[in-house]
Amino acid sequence: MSSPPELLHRALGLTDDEFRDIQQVLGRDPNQLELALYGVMWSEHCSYKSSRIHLRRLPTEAPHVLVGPGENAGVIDAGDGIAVAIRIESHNHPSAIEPYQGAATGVGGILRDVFTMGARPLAVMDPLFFGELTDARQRWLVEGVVAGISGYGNSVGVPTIGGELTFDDCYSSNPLVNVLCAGALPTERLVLGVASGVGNLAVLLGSSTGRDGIGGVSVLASAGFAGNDGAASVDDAKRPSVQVGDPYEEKRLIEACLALLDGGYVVGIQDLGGAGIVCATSETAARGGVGMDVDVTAIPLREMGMQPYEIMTSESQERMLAIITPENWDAVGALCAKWEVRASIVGHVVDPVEGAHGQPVGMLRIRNGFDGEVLAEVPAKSLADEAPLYDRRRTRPANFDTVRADDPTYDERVGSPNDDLLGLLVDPAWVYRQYDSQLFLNTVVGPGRDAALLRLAGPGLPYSQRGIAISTDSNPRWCALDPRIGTALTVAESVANLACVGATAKAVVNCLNFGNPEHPEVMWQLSEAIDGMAEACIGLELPVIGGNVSLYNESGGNDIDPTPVVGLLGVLESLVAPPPGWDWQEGNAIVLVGQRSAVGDEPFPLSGTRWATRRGRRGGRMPGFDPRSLKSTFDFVAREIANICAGGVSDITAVHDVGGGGLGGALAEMASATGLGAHVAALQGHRELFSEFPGRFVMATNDVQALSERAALAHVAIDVLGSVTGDRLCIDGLVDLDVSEIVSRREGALVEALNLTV
Amino acid sequence: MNYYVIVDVTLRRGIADPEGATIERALPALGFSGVTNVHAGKSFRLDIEAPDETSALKKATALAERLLSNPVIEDSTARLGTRDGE
Amino acid sequence: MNYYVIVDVTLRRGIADPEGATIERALPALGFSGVTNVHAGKSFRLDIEAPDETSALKKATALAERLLSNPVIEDSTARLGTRDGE
Amino acid sequence: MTRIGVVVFPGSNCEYDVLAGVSQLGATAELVWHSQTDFNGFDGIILPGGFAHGDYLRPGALARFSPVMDAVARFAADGGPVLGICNGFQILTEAGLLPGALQKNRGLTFLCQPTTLTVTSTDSVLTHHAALGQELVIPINHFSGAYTCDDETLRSLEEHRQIVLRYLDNPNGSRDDIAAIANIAGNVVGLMPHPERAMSNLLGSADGRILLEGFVASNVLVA
Ligand SMILES: Nc1ncnc2c1ncn2[C@@H]1O[C@H](COP(=O)(O)OP(=O)(O)O)[C@@H](O)[C@H]1O
Ligand SMILES: [Mg+2]
Repeated sequence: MSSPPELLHRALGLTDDEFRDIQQVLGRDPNQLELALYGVMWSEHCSYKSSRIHLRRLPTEAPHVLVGPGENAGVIDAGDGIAVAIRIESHNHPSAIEPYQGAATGVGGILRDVFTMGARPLAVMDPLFFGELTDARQRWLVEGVVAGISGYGNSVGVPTIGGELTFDDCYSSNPLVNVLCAGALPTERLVLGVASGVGNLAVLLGSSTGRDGIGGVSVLASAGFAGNDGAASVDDAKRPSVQVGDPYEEKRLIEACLALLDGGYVVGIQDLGGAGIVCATSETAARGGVGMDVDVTAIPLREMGMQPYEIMTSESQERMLAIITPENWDAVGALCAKWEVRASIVGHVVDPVEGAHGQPVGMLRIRNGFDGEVLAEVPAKSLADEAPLYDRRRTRPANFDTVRADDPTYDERVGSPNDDLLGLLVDPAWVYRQYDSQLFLNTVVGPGRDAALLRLAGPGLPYSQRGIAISTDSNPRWCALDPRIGTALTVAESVANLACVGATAKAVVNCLNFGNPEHPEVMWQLSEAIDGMAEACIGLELPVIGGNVSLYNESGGNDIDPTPVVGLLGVLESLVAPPPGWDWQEGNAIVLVGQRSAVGDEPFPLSGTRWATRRGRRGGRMPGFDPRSLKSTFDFVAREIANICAGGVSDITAVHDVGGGGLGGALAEMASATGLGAHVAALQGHRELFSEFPGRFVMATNDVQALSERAALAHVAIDVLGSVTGDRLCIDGLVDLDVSEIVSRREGALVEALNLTV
Repeated sequence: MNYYVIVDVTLRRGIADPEGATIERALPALGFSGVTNVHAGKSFRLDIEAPDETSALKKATALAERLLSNPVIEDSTARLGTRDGE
Repeated sequence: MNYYVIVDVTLRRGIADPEGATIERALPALGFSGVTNVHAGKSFRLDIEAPDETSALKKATALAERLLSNPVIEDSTARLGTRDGE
Repeated sequence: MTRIGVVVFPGSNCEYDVLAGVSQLGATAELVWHSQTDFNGFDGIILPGGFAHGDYLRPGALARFSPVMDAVARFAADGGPVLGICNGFQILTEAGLLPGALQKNRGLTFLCQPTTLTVTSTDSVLTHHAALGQELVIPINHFSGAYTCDDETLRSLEEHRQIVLRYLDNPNGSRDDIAAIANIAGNVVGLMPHPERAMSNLLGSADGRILLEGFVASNVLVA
């Protein structure tokens, strides 16, 4: 760091205005170390400076919400004295550079967010987005990312129970790797990342600190890739050294931290993620309204000759910061020794100083020895909470209307529904077979169905018969056409997934993957998507309890399609029997539950469908969004399936929501799950077969009469489509396929695309 | 003609090596003292069809950098050897 | 004094090597022809404190056979090297 | 009442699942930390699945040196029932308590999926309650589960009826479809599949019960 400060701030990713703000805050010029601290803490990744004013529009409250956005993870009261913590994060740019380690450290980071709250991590999900597999680099990325999630998640001992898998050219130089984690804790053990109690100690737990990922948040996560070939273009000098994950260290860290919390030895605890020690110390101090002295020489290092700014901003993995009272130091040391986790006192909680207007100001002081020279002294709050907020320019894309006008619904030729249907089917089993999806004996429904369903149980939790369900969903095809409606419908699709396993949606987390916020079109997409999410969450009565914004997903000036990913958490009152799943039986009637046609003037739009996209048609208009009719349908389905999970008798033998691939896709998936075919009559042509909009469920029943009456009472529409029979899927005038062909095409699709020989 | 090539892949300096570190931490308990700086790496042995040594090595180096390692975190070296004795 | 030791671990003849086979299968598609007999192995680099080379090698060999390799399926060799250039 | 010790290494992760499974069968189970050097009054010992010492170097390579392993060896030598599940199996082979070794799966990926097993010998503490030829659906969950050994070892395994479970549809390239083997005496058994994950139909299968029931009842058998 030799260049003079006024140039240095730009090198650190700070604008001239931001540099002036810093001078304002300090009433003087910052020194180089201080500037480096602001550089990382005021980065887009840490400060959300471009998105925060928009995120405020999301509903965040409900009686069962214990912790909303802003903490490390959102927490809800799931009943029976158990709280569930959930969080989703992106690890996009690191995964583009080193897919295995990028994805692995993404898992490690999200786990820490969850056990920071005192929760034992119980489940991971991984929404993934790559370019088309015809490109060898994409195949390398897919294999590396999946291996990284598998290698880290399985070893650290948290089951991965679901995710998403999307291929589209817009991700070819900028893959997206999002990771969700949910954990549970006894409600009374909830802890927050707060430093309080002057005289308390800040203890650094876990790995030693190296030069890994220095400036990762400012350099990697808060800037786009220069060239078109993704990683290859991040110039070596700029690129922070890649972080390597150590699941074994993380496993011991989890056990040690949970034991510390059980023992009541910590007053606050905080994970070290982006921006490392400076982030953890300034955030805990800011939350507690206190000051903190940090001794750089007390931090165990992995490398020689590290500068203070490197030590403070390093993103070395598998580290936590615990705030403890001095009396507990011996007990903490002993517990950490058992788990072979390194523990070092690196900070002291100190009194706030008096500010210019007599107000108390908690200072973060970096010192060379606790009573040595002060290397940096800045208000903790100014780092953690007071980054400038931007209302960046927003403009609707110039081609918005022409894209809308290019609607494939009518002018795209019909072709062969048989071949089209086979071409749409992809079984992600090759991916999720690589994940331990069963650890802790909770997994009633694992990956491969509509939503994952778990028993609400785990080491150290009070007994409960409840279940929780989780689904992640996204639809960049929809959001590219209309980010607002697209995002609203994505939330609806996710609630539908939960209903299929009998769960009532309780909370939403989201990961907003967008392009460069300095492009007004991208800011418009982000703002619209947030409005759409707000609209859906208000309409479906769902609080948003956490999220993550990943911007600068661009390469060579090209932004990815808007990709908001939602994670839905649902609860079941009683889970003693598995939900019916897709396993329909010979002779069952097949019915469509919910509004048969889309909201708006077009009953079966093909815009934004997989069918149209495969034909290179990416235009058209999205259908409308009617939360009231959706909600009554979702509630009806959830109630019907919950009754089965509670051990009740039912005429329903199978259920599946209509998602990607449309009605045809849903029927084909149910056929391949059982090997049983079906005869379906009178669909409205290929449009109804391939049209994709949420709110429709395919159910199989052995008593149409009874089901229809219950639906009528709930004011939910229901249509008989046909019946389960034989070993062919026959849809009059459209489809006639041997189920075994459907099975082989669906199962083979991914493995062939990856051209693996298994 | 056929050349026997050995490719060594090691982690670049500065990249964390949890495997090496874990092995090193375990050694004293296993009765091995005075062992430090343990680093784990990969190696590949293969036969390469090429007109001469130089082009064999060139081919091997390309293979090492493009397929057998990720230059972002790993260094790789290719050397000629002999089946036994190397 | 400290000696720099390299331990090579390879699969014993006759033991299946899926990793090597998979790489070999992938090669043509990536434009590498004429590469055969691909075998994957492991290597370890470490510093050993010992009075002289012979005892350093002895210690390294013991380490290689007792810990770094599994004699049921793997062979191991230890050799002295120099930090750079090996 | 039967007391089962479940050995926990740093990095183990199936210990609570095994605890739950064994307790369901009316036995008491206790966790045993890897630094412990002797057990008192256990009727059986289980090495659970997971990633002891992160599986660094090789699965089981570092765990086999844990202090507790001498106690396990003594317990086994005295005829005590010892069961290694998945990572536990890998540790038992590394420790030389069972022959052969476990290599990376044929497909070079981790595999978590149900498998169908056939009981090929009932002369073991794990399979003595099951019937010869009986088929059991039990999930696997491993990266290195391909059993490997030389011809001679394989011959002697067959001769002494030590191959106790085989895969019906070999998922990982295991030699001779081997899913579980026992020592000659039959009191030490290692298997790659996870019987504790197949204890109830709510979770997909209850076929693991007959195996763990047998193990829990086996001290009677060997005593
Ligand atoms: N990357 C992944 N990791 C784990 N499971 C996945 C992944 N991708 C898809 N799945 C699983 O495959 C099933 C189908 O996924 P998806 O097509 O997104 O279903 P839906 O359209 O109902 O949301 C889901 O259960 C999902 O959890
Ligand atoms: Mg989904």
